[in-house]
Amino acid sequence: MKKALTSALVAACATVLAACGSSGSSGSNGLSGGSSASAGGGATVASKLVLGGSPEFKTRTDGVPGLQRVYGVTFGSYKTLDAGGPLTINALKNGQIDAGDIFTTDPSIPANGFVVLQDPKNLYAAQNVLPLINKAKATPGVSSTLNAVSAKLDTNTLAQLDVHVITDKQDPDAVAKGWLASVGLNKTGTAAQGASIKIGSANFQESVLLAEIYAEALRAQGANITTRLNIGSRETYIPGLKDGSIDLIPEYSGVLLQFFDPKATAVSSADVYAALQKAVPAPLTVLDQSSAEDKDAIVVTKTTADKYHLTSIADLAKNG
Amino acid sequence: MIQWLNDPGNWTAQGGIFDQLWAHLQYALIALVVAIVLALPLGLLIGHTGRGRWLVTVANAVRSLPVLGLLILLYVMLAPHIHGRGDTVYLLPTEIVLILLAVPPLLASTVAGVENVDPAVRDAAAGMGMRGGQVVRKVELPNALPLVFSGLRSATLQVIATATVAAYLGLGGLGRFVYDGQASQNFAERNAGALLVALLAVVADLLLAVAQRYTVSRGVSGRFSSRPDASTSAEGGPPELPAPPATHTA
Amino acid sequence: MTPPGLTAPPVLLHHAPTAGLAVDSSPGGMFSYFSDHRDEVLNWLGYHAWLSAVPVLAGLLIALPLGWLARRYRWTYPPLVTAAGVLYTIPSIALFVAMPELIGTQILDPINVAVALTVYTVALLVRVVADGLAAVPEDVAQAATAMGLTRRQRLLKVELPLAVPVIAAGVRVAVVANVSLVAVAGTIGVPNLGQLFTTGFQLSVGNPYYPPITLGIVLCVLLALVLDLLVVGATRLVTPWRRAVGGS
Amino acid sequence: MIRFESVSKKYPDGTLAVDELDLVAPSGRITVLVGPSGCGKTTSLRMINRMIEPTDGRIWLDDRDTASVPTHELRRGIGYVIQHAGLFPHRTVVDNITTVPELLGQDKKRARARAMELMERVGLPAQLAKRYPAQLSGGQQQRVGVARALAADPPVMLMDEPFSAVDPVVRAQLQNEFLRLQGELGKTIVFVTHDIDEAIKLGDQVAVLRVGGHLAQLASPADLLAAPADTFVAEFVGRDRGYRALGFAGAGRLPLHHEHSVALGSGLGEAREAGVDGWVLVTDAEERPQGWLRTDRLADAASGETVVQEQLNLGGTLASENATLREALDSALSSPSGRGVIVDGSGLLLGTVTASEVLARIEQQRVAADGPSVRRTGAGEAS
Repeated sequence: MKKALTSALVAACATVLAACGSSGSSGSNGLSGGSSASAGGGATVASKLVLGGSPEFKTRTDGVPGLQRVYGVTFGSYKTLDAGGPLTINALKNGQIDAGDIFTTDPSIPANGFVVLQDPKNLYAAQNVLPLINKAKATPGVSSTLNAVSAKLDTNTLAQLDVHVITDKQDPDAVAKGWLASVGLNKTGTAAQGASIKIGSANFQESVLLAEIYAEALRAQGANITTRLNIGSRETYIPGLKDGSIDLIPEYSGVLLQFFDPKATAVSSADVYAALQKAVPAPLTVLDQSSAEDKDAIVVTKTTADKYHLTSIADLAKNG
Repeated sequence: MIQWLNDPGNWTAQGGIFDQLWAHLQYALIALVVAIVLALPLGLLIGHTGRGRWLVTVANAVRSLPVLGLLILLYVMLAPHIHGRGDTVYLLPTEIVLILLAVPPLLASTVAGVENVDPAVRDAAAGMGMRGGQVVRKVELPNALPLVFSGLRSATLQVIATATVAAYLGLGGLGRFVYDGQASQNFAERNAGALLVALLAVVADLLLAVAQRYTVSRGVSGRFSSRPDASTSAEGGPPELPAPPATHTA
Repeated sequence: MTPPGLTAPPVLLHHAPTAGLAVDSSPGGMFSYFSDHRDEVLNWLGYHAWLSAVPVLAGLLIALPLGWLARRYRWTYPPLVTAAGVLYTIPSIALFVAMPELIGTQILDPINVAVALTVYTVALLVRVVADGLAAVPEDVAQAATAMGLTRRQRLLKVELPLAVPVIAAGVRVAVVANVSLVAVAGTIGVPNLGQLFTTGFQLSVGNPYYPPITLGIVLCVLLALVLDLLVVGATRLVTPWRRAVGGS
Repeated sequence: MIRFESVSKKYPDGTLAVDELDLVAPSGRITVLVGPSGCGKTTSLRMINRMIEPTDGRIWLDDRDTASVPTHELRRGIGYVIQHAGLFPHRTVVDNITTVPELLGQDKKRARARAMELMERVGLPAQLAKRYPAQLSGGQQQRVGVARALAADPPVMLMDEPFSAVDPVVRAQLQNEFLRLQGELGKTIVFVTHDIDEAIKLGDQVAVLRVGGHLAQLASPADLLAAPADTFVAEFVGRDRGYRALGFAGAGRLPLHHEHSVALGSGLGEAREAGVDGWVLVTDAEERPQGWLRTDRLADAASGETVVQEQLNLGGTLASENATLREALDSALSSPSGRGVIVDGSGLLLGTVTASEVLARIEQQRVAADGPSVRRTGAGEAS
């Protein structure tokens, strides 16, 4: 019934849109460079493909310009969608785009058999999960509690927890509590007694989950916690951290470094972390980073990967 | 912001102001044309027959649907069903939302416009042997035009302001500058985008005001070139009706 | 296909309470979604109601003198109404995020949204108030003057009460529009029902996950309905003469 | 000719608006439907052009059953004038008038020429052609309404209280012009009004309807006044019936007295000389009466002053030589001198008559008349 209705709706509206001609393509952001699709045998694989990602990926140093600079890869066009969210993933799945900027822990990658292209030249910096906190709130007790969480968190675990939240639609708070219990971090203590902390999260589910993990761990240690989840993107919540609307938010080392220092070149986990500690402006600071990483990756469907024999980003620059 | 607007590159670039202005206009025009095609005949029919007024109530109830929720719901519903290149999967939800926004003011004002036609005028039209269609075309529509225009103008305002959300779903339009500017911390770009939307809406409203001036009979609008024996002017010109207020939804 | 660095087999998580159970992703799942997230959703609903209602009241208080001005000094009508029209066309998402720069508030302060919505309400109601006052029959106003009412008395005792139905119609539109607008603020982290939409959106990867989205829509519509009824009720209270003749 | 054949209109809620109405509106004549509100007069009128469909009975237009003609075709052949004229606000006067010819597909140029001719006929200046209805006075709008109904030269006209929305002065003017126009055109007219005076003034025959759509009486205006069929009609026709009935009886040749008159500009002394019982009639140079001058208070002849317009008493009305009894009596009663002035067709003074002389004539006619049937105005002497 629902399906039939939907199909009817699609059919009816498609007719209308067909009548409206070219408007269908007006939203796409056009070719991103002049080197694509040169005549003859010179066309690269990338020039035949559409890349999709967040608005900022189009201009970010390690985004479209980075692909060109490091790998000589220029896609046929760039479609502005979202930061590894439902728009990008659905677009990749349904063929609106051929490649997407998606985060490595995303459960939809294994679920759809997407292929993550290798990044041999380390275009993408390390993205270790870590707490970004207002220095004044980072008491020894709070820091030790959060550092304990980071010590237990690894990439595999994070990916698994994402599956519970995103695929199984479990409540992030429940998933957080469950995991803390499974690693013994739910034991009540007094380390953060007296601390009053407002925890925020970005508007994607992994960030919400991480915020809940921090929140529950701190609650167990006696802190008074309030949460402000789903606060848009970095451009909104970093000012929020600075003006005291929130005190703590889960972050990713590489992208945070880029945010504070757009010219940063550090790539390895340790280098990024070291640079980040210097780059974070007052009154903020970062605590210990976890080994859990969730980094940008250029992801294609299995069909595309097979068709063009793609395993690495570099393969996109080949003629195909 | 002025600086950003003064940079010619921001206007002519691929995906620049000209492109996005055109895209924005297209989204708005598609929605308005579809809404007019739906609402105008329906409104004339309801006003003419006096039947089906509940449809106006339903249309007004549609106004209480949250635009963002509806947009997301429609996208999520449609996404698994639309495959392949192209923007249909983003355009459909956007246009449906915009059409749903435009129909209620158009429908309500058209019905009100027809209902406001002096019953004596309608009676005279029928009494002179006009058929139903002729009464609608030759009498009711011309006299309802001022209110139809007021509905169209408020619909246009809303649609242009709301077409900004197209960018939320990855489409173009002036909303692109608002979202991209926000995402890349380019506040000049963001504010310029917002200003451009407002400007576009104002210009569109002006154009409609001009169109209204040339399509509405002076006998209805009351703009007479020479003020005749005002003392004897019987009913003192057509009644002035407050325009139905617009709704802002995005 | 696992991303590089992801090699270990899935960890067995002992706690996973509902693992393996099918999740109800259909629109009807909103009921269980509601009971699972009751406190959070009610909290959002409360914020949403506050953000929808307060700006309308504030906006009305500002629009009344402005509308009166536009009516009293006719030359101010075109500039006031045009200015209001321009304000009205500023995309809300832009206005919400630009507010801290304009009024110096904190970025996540709900006040930003409240002020922005007040601006929209004023923009909407200035014209309505002016037109409502203009719609008061001339003979009634003249009769009031002839009876010796001062200009202020005439405004407060005759014109304003008679303009209530027109103004109320505008307020109803403003309230309903605000309910929809507040949800947009959900995307910038201000607590309200819009959070349900973004959450549902984020969870609709691959397949739609309807419950939060439909719940959000249903609650928004219900809220709009309740606030609308409140306006209607208040209007009836202050216009007893209209009830007397059975008008609604 | 329009013929109602036991026509009824019953509404779904059970109200009977018109009940078994039988009525004939003869060709070339004005039939007035009159009655209190709710008597079904407008319903009856609107059933003729099927703006309302009868639930029972038939209405014949000459030898055609109106039910057998498509409504729009039927209506295009019937002129229709309503209370507030119902002019199309968005069309100019001339475009309003050419509406039906346009519907009938007539040549546009010819239709406009005819419209201009009609405007003149109904007393509208040609420069109003490009005006919009909102720029016209109520009386002008009503004239346009009449012109519009006449545009396609329909043999039949339906008029629903066409003059009731204008002020009494304009109404009287419109009524007179309407009668003049009808004298030229000879249409078959059904006219609805709630004003019995208007009915009596305009109707060749008057149908009085009572609430519930019953025909109470169908008669000529004079008969209606002289012999109301029942108390309802009597009450509806109202007071002053006897006096108003005089309006339908010619006064005949009245015994006129010669009246000494003075012209404007004559010396006051001369005027004083000519005065009889303190009053003298003043005329213009052509002997057209201008008013009465009181002579018993005039200054000396020696003053050298002359008779001027401002001094005149204008109270008296004039009656023409073939006036009705009502006009003749009014002339005498309204004259300050008690002498009613009678003029000829071009307004020249013929003589005067007193009220008692008119009353004597009334008495004389009453005795001579064989029953109450008094013929209509203008039909000559009844004695």
